[in-house]
Amino acid sequence: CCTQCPAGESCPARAARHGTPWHSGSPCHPSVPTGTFLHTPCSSRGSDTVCTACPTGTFRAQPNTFTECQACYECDHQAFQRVLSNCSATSNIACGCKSGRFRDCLDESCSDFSCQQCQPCTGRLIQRPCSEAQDTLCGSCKPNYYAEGDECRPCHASAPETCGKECQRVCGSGQ
Amino acid sequence: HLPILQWEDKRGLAFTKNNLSYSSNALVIPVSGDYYVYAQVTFRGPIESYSKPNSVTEIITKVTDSYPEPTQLLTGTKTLTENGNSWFQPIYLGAVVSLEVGDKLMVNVSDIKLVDYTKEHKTFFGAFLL
Amino acid sequence: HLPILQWEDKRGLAFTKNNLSYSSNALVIPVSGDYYVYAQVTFRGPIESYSKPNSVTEIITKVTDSYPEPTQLLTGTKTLTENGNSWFQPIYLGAVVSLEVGDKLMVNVSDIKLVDYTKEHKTFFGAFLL
Amino acid sequence: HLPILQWEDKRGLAFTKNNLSYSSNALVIPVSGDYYVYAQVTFRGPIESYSKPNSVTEIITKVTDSYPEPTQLLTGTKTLTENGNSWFQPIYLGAVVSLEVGDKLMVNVSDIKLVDYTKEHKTFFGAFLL
Repeated sequence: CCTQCPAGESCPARAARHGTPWHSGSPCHPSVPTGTFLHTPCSSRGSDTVCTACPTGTFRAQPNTFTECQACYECDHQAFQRVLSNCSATSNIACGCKSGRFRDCLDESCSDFSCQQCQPCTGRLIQRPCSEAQDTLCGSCKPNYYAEGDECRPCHASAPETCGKECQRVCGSGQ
Repeated sequence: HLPILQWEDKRGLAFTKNNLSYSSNALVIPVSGDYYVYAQVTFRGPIESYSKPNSVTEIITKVTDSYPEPTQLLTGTKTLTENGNSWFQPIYLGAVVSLEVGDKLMVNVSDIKLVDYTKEHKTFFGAFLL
Repeated sequence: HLPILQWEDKRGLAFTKNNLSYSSNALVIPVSGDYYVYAQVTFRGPIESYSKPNSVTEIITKVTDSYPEPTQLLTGTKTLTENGNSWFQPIYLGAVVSLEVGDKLMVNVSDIKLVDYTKEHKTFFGAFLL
Repeated sequence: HLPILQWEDKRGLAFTKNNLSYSSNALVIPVSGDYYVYAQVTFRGPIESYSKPNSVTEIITKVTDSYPEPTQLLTGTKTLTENGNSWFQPIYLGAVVSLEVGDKLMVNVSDIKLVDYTKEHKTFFGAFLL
């Protein structure tokens, strides 16, 4: 633990608290808790470690001995990203994709990703809806839709002269 | 002129020291001499409601009080061949330039909306006296 | 985490001096201060039984004994548009960072199999104290 | 050998000092030591009566009187995917190398006709003693 020093202030290292000698002889470990950075390390002469809360826009997710906090990332709003959870003093921002888009990772770590548009599955059944992590999985043609090439077309839009075998099979010979 | 990038100069990895200061989008030179000046800009796309540009450009410029026009010190221009889906293009520049006290260094880009500003380790700018 | 590159530190053009040492894939910082850190990785393909990736990434990271997570210092990410035949993509990174004695510097890459390690002048890594 | 670029060493942004001199297309090292050597070449096309190359290459080489063969210090090679219309491709290289007094540094390129020499801030070459 450490003595809190408000951001922006310079807090001189103070003698150990409660007047009791600071574990005389034992080395001091100037680590500071999550969400803070090391303002002044403790000293073996008994002064306390002084830590300062991470200023807005920075964080420290672990206990540390750093003299500054890490700058928060930002979500790429112009590239269709949205904030999943804001940056706090103890955790970086988390970004996802705006609705109708899914995360297309650039590599395994997925620290960089683009937000691609979900497939609409026009005329098809949706086998698995689009989610943050993956695209829609389209199934077979919906009822009253027939397959033509890699498209699914509505029966009502077909004309007798163009209604091929598959169209007639699905939409009935009356088309 | 091309738009000028703004920079974080205190938080995270950013710092200024030895009187090299940052003000109104520029690094201000505290003492005359030869400096190694560098900058990387990561461009990325596509972005909302925007057609893909043919190229991206990064320019490190110098502005001197005694001269009305900025001087282009270093330029990186890259044509883009990515076809529609998402793309990333970093441009790094660095060289030694002779600067006078009070000179201001800035980074201009062809299009500010294409700059990936989301992570400090992808787009950065700095200088040091030799 | 992304794979870490290993480096030759004695033969050919490689050298370490002024107590900057290389051990277990990292440059170890001997004295606190500001360092210009740089690295170039040349990626290349296609390679056997391997589909072409969409992009390649190089990251210079810092590891500190007292902190469990590496800090990303510099990152270069480039999408690839080469279509199937042989391709080369160099990524150069360099900047000034503040380091403490004992800090370790490493280079991570998106895919180690795509790194052209055949020539020392195509893929290299270094740092010097300002 | 690949063609060697020629450089302007006096006018505009160009300068040599601290006895680092430029003669017959090379920077001549005045005192032994470690130097940060860097160069950027901007390649561009298409150019008249010329089919587009598959790639462009920039190499910083060292020539030593005592050794007949040039040594390749730094190399940047990039395949081109631009399809016919106008393209730009900058390649930046920079690293620390150990040099001896009298060593000569040059920049070789895969094809001199593709080099954009029109602006000093797009193609440049330099070195400084650490």
